[in-house]
Amino acid sequence: MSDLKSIVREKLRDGADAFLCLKNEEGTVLPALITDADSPDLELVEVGDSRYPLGKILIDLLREYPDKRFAVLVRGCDERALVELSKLEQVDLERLVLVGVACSAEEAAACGCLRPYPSDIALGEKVEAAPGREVIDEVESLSDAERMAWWREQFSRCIKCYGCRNICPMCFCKDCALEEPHLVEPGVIPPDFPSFHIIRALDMTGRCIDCGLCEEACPAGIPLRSLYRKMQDIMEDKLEYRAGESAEERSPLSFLGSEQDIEKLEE
Amino acid sequence: MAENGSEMNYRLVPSTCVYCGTGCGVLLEVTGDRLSGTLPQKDHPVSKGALCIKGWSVHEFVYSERRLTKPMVRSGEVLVETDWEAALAAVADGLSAARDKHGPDSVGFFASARCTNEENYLLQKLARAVVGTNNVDHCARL
Amino acid sequence: MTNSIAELEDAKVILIVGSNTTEQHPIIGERILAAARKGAKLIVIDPRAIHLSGFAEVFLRPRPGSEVAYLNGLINVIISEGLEDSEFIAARTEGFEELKQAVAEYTPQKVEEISGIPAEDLVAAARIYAGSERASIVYCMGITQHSTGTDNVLSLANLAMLTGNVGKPGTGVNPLRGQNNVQGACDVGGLPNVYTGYQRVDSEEVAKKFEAAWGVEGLSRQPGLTLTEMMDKAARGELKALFIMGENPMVSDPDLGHVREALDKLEFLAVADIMENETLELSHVVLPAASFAEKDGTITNTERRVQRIRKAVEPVGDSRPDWEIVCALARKMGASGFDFTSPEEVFEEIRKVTPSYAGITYKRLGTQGLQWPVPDEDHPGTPILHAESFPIGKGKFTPCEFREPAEMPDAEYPLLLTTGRLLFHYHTGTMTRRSPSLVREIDRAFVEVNPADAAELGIGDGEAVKVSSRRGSVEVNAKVTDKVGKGVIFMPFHFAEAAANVLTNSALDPVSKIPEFKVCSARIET
Amino acid sequence: MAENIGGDNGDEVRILAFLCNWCSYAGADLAGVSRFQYPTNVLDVRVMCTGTISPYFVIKAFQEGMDGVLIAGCHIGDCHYLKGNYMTAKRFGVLREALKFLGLEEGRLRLEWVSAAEGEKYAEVIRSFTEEVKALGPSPLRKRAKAGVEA
Repeated sequence: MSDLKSIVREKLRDGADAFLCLKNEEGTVLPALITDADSPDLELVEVGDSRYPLGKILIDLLREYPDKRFAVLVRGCDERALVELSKLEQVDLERLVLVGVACSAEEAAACGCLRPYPSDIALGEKVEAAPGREVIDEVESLSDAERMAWWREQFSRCIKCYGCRNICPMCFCKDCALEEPHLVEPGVIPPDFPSFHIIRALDMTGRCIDCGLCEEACPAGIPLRSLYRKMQDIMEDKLEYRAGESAEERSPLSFLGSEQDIEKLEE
Repeated sequence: MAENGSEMNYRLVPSTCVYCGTGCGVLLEVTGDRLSGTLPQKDHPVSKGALCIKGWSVHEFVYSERRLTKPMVRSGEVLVETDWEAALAAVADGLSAARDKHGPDSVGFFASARCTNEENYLLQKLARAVVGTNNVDHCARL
Repeated sequence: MTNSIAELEDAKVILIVGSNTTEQHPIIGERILAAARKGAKLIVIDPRAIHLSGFAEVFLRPRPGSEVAYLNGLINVIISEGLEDSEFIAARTEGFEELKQAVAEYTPQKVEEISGIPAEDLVAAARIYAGSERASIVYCMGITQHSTGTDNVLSLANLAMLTGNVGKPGTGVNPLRGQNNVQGACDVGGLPNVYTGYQRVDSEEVAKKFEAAWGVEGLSRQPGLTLTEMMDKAARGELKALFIMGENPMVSDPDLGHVREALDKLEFLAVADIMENETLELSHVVLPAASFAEKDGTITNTERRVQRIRKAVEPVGDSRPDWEIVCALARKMGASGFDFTSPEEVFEEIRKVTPSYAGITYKRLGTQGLQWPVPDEDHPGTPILHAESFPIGKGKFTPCEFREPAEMPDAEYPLLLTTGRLLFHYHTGTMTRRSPSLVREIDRAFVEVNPADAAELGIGDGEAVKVSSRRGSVEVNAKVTDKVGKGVIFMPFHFAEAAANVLTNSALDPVSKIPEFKVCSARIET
Repeated sequence: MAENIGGDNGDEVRILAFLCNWCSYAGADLAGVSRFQYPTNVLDVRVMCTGTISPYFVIKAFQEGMDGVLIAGCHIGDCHYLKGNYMTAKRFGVLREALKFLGLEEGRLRLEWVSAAEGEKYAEVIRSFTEEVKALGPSPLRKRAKAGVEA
């Protein structure tokens, strides 16, 4: 995409020390950090259709190179991740320049997130979302006992690869509850039902930005994204909050709050 | 943390997981001059963007304190560090001595299901063309 | 594998036998579960209840060592119910009548007596396997690591050919290769009887070809010794010097007491490895090798896919890639033909002398790899073997008779010990046990004991016990579980401090020379 | 710990109650001193403030075989730490919905505000919660294999 190439060059000339984007290497699209406007990698930059957790990569880059400024190519999901990570004090938006790319209609339909475009679009055309709710609807049509059996079956395929956590742009803790032996027995597959998956779902509540990378990385095909999306629906319903949307408003689960918050709850 | 003004480097290097025979596609994450993580290769024909726990942590053993970093030769009960020149000479002497004294078939080679095709090829070529024995095998059976 | 991993999802039936796929090949295990979600029926045959058995239509739990008996039993049921693929048998195979006669006596009732598999379960499994249009067999060391391993594999081939499940997508007889490059190490001549591409060392024509290619004379036409034979010769003082590249026989081999004795007797032992390991203490020279992340090269996976590994970082310390080490050693020994400056140059030589690799180049491998055979540079690779014909023309049925394992439980050692791997570790643990994420999950050996046996022996869950065989004994904690059947105990072999291979039997399959890791007799004391 | 409560009578249910030190624990104490009758199959865990209760603790309680979990703290506005129970209310509201989506009956998790003076209310809460959990029966989250071994 020649457009992207000129944007990368422009941002590097305009003061960004490096541009985190994607490049096509031998047919495979993967993240690349371009530090030089004359880099041969510039010829390879491409939006492509493989998504990687750029937000998570940036957490490390900002720490590793504390005096550098980065430009970054963001889809809607990447932008939401950075916005939320900023409120959680994991990235400093002041040191970032976001270059937005809108997902194509095809990509948006295949992925199904709520907002397949960033707030500022430099590349691509904005298309509206078509979020699928099939899994959530299916689960909600079941009785309590059927729901539990349904999830038990899904989680029984889990081989504890931790891929859902490892790829998640919003998972950055140094100590992870999933590795706490009192909560999840180590060395056993499938992991304890339902603690492993509930712990993750709860940690995602008010935090998940619905990128769907977890589900893409899950070798077992567990509908994790629907589980976490339901958690965001609950947050919105109970506490009027959806992660990644506002740059100022923080998750109500991250501070004590006021009596009004409780009143909302009791309605 | 890198020192101020140092060159920035962040790369993902496509490779293949080296644990089991499935051969999943991994991207080795390099920050500065060190391995910093592993990501799945999204478009890999076998693993299709997924990995098991071993794949996700395949970079971890590389900086183990138990890595061998120096050639060593035995001196009595202990192994002592030496340089490559001396270590290779010791191996060449050890293998040649057995071959010259007891014949090529007194020497054996274990190739490795953990090493590359190129390395295994070279080892069997060494056994066959240089030492003159077909005594070369690896742990395929184990 | 005759077929590809991705094709498993197209199978209607998958027979998983002697493979704890979820733990040994996790991503393939999940592929099998994906097939099940699409409606494929799973048949699991394993002495242990494994993750996949929970998803199986039929789960058969035989006594280890009874493989030929129950496989003949499946064939017996298929033939007696007329479920065989007569068209395929007539067009593509020979020897059906002999097979039919040989399996006649393996009635479900007889198989039940030998293996403990209930007759009606065996019949159910046979009907499911033979009753589908596309059935795939997946197997692993639970089939091969027996003194009857070759017969076990031949019996699986008989079963697949009998039902025409060969050469089509979603079918085949698919061994899952254990190590990352066990396939490649075999492909490039890391075997005593063949050069690259399985070209026989005792063929005059082949030897001449390699003499010309390598510019040498007098290559030995005499097949060499297998690994276990080398150990025996070393123990007898007939093998004098050994060079080990990237292996740890002091944990991986059967009957470790014997291994130590053998290595100790050597006049000279050199080891090239990435990590400190148990074999070093017996070595005269130790060469530090670079890890996979510190070098370039190719490896070949279980579906014959040749793939690249790429250098990401510089080797730690003074370590060097094995390819450089071997080249430097060869030059030191005065040899020519080892002046390579990169793995790619070595690969170019490999493909010149190896017809199945001839069309592969580093550039073509890219990030997707290629499945051999790839005879020329325009060839797209071969996802399915034997689509039109077998290498020897018609597929030959090879009738096999059941034989007992080399060592069976008796009064002194009344339990049957079987060994295997865990999801969180790999082989001798030299890599996985240095990996914090994996060590956190599990870092201790154990022995699985059936609750009935545990009650009889007065062993509690988690209790320290001594497991002994005729070859030695180790101390581990007991895990009381009905994963194993009564009379059977299981140990993982990753843990050097409680090495299962102190106990295992080095009895070999006469053809494959694979040791009988999966069966020996043992006893447990508190 | 769980097996010590309610005996091994099959139809008994096991309940864990997280009680805040300043209000509900004192309320429970008062209920006892006042000799109000209430069921005994409840295990108390005294915490300084319900705001310290991680949702993980609730999951752990269910996993260890509890059939119901009660969280009882100060009334909103009365928190000894001013706002601790705001967090309790928010977390609890989300957690209950999350568990419901996974198929755990809503009735197994209850939040109540009980002050130090409400001994009678405490007894009533325990009575009604125990009845509700009894009606639901044993929790489907009891570790099945382990429950088998323990029995």
